Amino acid sequence: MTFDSSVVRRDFPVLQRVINGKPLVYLDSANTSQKPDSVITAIDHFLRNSYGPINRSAYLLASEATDAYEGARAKVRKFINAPQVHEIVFTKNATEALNLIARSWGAANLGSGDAVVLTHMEHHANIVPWQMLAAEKGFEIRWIPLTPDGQLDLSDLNTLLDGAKAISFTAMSNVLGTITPVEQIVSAAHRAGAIAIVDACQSVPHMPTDVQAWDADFVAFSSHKMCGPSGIGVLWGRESLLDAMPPFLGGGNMIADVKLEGFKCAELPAKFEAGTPPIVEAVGLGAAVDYLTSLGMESVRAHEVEITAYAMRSLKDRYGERITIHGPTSPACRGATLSIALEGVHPHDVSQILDQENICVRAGHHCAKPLMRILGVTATARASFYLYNTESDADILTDTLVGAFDLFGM
Amino acid sequence: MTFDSSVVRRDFPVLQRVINGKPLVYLDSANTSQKPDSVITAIDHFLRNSYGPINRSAYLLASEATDAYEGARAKVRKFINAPQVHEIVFTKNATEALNLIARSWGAANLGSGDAVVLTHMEHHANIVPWQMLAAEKGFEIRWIPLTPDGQLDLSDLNTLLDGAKAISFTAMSNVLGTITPVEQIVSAAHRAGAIAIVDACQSVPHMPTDVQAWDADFVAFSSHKMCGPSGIGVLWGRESLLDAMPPFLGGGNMIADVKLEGFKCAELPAKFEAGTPPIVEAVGLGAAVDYLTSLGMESVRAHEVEITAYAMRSLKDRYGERITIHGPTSPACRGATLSIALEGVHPHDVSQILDQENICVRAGHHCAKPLMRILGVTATARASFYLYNTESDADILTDTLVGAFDLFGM
Amino acid sequence: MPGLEDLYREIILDHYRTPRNRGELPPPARMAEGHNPLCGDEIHVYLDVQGDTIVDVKISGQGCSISQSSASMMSAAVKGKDINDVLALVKRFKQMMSIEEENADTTGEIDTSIKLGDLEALQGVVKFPVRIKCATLAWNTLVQALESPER
Amino acid sequence: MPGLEDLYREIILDHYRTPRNRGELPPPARMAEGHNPLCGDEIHVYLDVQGDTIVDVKISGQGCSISQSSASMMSAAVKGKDINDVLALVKRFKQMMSIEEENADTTGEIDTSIKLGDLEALQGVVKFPVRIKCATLAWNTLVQALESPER
Ligand SMILES: Cc1ncc(COP(=O)(O)O)c(C=O)c1O
Ligand SMILES: Cc1ncc(COP(=O)(O)O)c(C=O)c1O
Repeated sequence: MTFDSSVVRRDFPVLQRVINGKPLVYLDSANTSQKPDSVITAIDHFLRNSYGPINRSAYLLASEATDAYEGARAKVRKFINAPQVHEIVFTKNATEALNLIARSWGAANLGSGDAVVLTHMEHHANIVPWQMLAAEKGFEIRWIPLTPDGQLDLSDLNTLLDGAKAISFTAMSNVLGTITPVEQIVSAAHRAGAIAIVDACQSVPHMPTDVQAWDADFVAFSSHKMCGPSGIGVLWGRESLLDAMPPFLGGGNMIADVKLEGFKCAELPAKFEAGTPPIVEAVGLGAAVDYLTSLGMESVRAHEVEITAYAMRSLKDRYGERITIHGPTSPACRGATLSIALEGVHPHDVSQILDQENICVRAGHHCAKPLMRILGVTATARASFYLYNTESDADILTDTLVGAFDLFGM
Repeated sequence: MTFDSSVVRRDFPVLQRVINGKPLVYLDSANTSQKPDSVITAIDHFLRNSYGPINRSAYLLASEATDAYEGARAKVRKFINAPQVHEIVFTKNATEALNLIARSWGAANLGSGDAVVLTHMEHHANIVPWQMLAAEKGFEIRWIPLTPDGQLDLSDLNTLLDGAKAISFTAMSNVLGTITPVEQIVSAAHRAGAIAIVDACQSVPHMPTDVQAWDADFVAFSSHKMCGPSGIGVLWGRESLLDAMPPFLGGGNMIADVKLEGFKCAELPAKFEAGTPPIVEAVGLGAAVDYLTSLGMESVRAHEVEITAYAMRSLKDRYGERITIHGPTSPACRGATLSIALEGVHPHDVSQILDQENICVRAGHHCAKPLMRILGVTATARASFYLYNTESDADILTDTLVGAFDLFGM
Repeated sequence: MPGLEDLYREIILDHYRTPRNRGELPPPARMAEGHNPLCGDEIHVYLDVQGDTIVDVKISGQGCSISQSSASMMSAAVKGKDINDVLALVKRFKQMMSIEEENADTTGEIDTSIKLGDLEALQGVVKFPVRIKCATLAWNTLVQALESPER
Repeated sequence: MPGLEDLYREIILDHYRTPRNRGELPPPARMAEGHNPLCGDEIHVYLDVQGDTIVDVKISGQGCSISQSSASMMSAAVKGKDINDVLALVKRFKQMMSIEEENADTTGEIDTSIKLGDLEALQGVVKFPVRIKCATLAWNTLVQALESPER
């Protein structure tokens, strides 16, 4: 059912790059993914042939551009199985989508005495907007803690949800790879009368998504992590919630009328898309959705489970206790993101040594400082695999780490 | 001193497109501009060779991408003669930049009893954010009216500024083409103790910009109107103001530290760039700045004065009183944006008829409904010229309008 | 102008130049305002409804040839008619404009035997998708006016 | 590992493995905390200053080999030294790291006669621009500590 990643790899121009005679081993897709030729070509072709405004002007270029932009929206709707196309709002990234929810839904619904539930494994994008709003509105932020193997500890979930108006949580940790039980958490939230917001940045690119099966209320993700261009993100929200929310940014396109005395909002999705949107970027995202769909998200997931299992096994076989892989041990309940700790070697030095062999991993806090504190580290070296990574990539990673132990081994 | 626009035109792939045997006459650049080959190629090349995250990870791709992204910031600084590179904040468009000012500077500085001064010719992007904030904070919005020939009527400027904390105004009207006296208004504002915010969306693409000569406090504009890609805009602000302002969107990159109890902001410009920024788009914008710089902004302006004079004269010679061109009559005090009214023909029908000859003009309210009401119309047909428009484009426009009079003439 | 004959039929231009039933009706006549936010077109529909009959109709507002002529033809087509017949006509007209109704199942069959008369001239608009909203603006506003109480 | 000899000199690895002056000083010793927000490195510098002399210095915190060894070498280089000599050394070190000081005019000449000793081993870092911030973290924190009051 899965595909041959060495064939898929050929679709990605950057990955053909050779530096100092060595291939590029790109293991930073949890950060941002590379783009296939079909996405790059779609962008290029659109800019050379059909670029125009998307306000349904009467002329041909404008209607071609409008169709391309709205066509991308329709593709995204289908990709995540959202009920309605006008529930798909294009933002600049997932961070803006999460801020939009906090600023618009949150500011209208949260006050002192209220509570919002987050988890200890959230990305800063799903923490800071709530902290900013809480400082203003005076509601409480409650935290779901972690189990020792990096899962959410849901034993007190109902207590945490008691009296909460919203829970906002990641579907997959960008540090630990943990896949969280989205449906279980959403249904607990709904039983408690809270809405459920899913940060799907790490899950949408890597596995099938069905927002209706999740029964979520809002879902946010970014194009650049799913083979699409930078500069565009997605917010999906339930129509009834989006309709009731005040606008977020004000300006052109989001209005039905403007007078000196005040304005009237446009209908969805325009209401939340103020100003000239990321037109070219939507076209690129649409092409990325097509690309992923052609491979099949079930296959993408299957490939990632395989390569994760392979990489984890190779690392453990080779280095045993001298290496720690944070998070769940079973590849079946995690994504292809491996945060590794080498005994006696700092993550920054690990990534420096890997860079010598053109292996791209990220060393740092991965925008999850609260989680770092809980793990008791200031940083991890994170190798994250995607559909274009092969067993050979994993082998090069495993082999090259020897150099780090050689240099720093005490 | 000016260039040959028929040569410049060849740099733009879309403009080579022929539909039904007819060339494309793109006269909607005030809405969004077309992109030269150098910009499209820069984007393509970056995506194929150097795409990566811009967080200064240790590996080569990441540092190439970071250099490209920060290099674009440096180019933009130079292009508008901003004092410092960290005063340049990349946003998703000018609309976000204006919302950022209102939401961050405005929310921290404006309350009931305060006033903000706008003008009757503002774009919705410079009206609605202030209306939204005023509804919350209770300050007053005051309006600078227009003279009959579409200039700002500054006779009561000092009275309007009396007690105001800010004035926010366009450097060039996107409907009338009016160039406003930025320096005069800024200095009046400063004398009154107000800050001055310039919506430079329509001026930056079309004439030299020097924010220090303006002595402005904030300046906002968009890449897509200046030969760059969609998905990125620019906010320039004085360091002292930006430093004192609270953050706007919360998330990754904009923090120095995050704990469960709260966060600390990063330094400028990261403080205002939450989440993964428009990386590819910045590279494209950098290439657009290079392109414009190579032509010379003085030359761009000179070309536009020439073609505006030519088009206005041709239209008047041919149609006399049957055609009205809104706004200033002298090409020297206006941009190349002509909002025209044909006796007895609705703008929407004008643009439909022009579309038959592949002439792209926009019919509508141009996101300036208050201005439309003052002009006493619901819409105008707007032909806007840019560096790639030739006298032949103006001729085709003039000739084709005959058809509108033939069909609808009473 | 070649290519535009389908859009700008003579009868459309006639209604644009000489709009029928132009004006306003004083209260208590029903009234609704329609806007096309993209192009700024505005239409006000006034209805004097007695029992089940639209006794009088007036149209005001500004807009392009398509929206104005559609409004004029609409006013001529509904004046003096029974509300139920008018609602059936609205449905038939929107079908011609290839507008799919949401909840099509629940709103029942479209009566294709209804004669459109002059209105058929607007069929050409379908080839210009951007203009469909112009053609349907008056009709949506009519339905709103029918649903409004007397003033 | 080929290519990395310039970065990871033996003396750097030695300071990383056996850091000098590791620990804390109790109040009233001065203290400052330095952060590298990109990689999460943290350094705390404690100073016991008597008159113009840094009588004692201690370092705590976590970080990569470059930041930790730079901190260790720095502590060895400043312990027992006059503050003015230390400030001159900071300037000289930053120059080696190719950091341009803002307001370079007003801060006076850099004394290139100052001997860097072991610290010269860090010169190779300049070829790895991402790591320059690691090497300078301890030094910036030192300056902060000098500017802090006693606790
Ligand atoms: C889990 C998670 N949430 C949110 C984000 C923020 O996404 P973006 O930076 O594209 O806004 C990221 C990626 O950085 C992420 O991994
Ligand atoms: C004068 C003016 N201000 C603001 C804007 C908004 O720019 P954007 O849509 O790129 O955010 C525009 C363009 O639409 C404009 O012409």
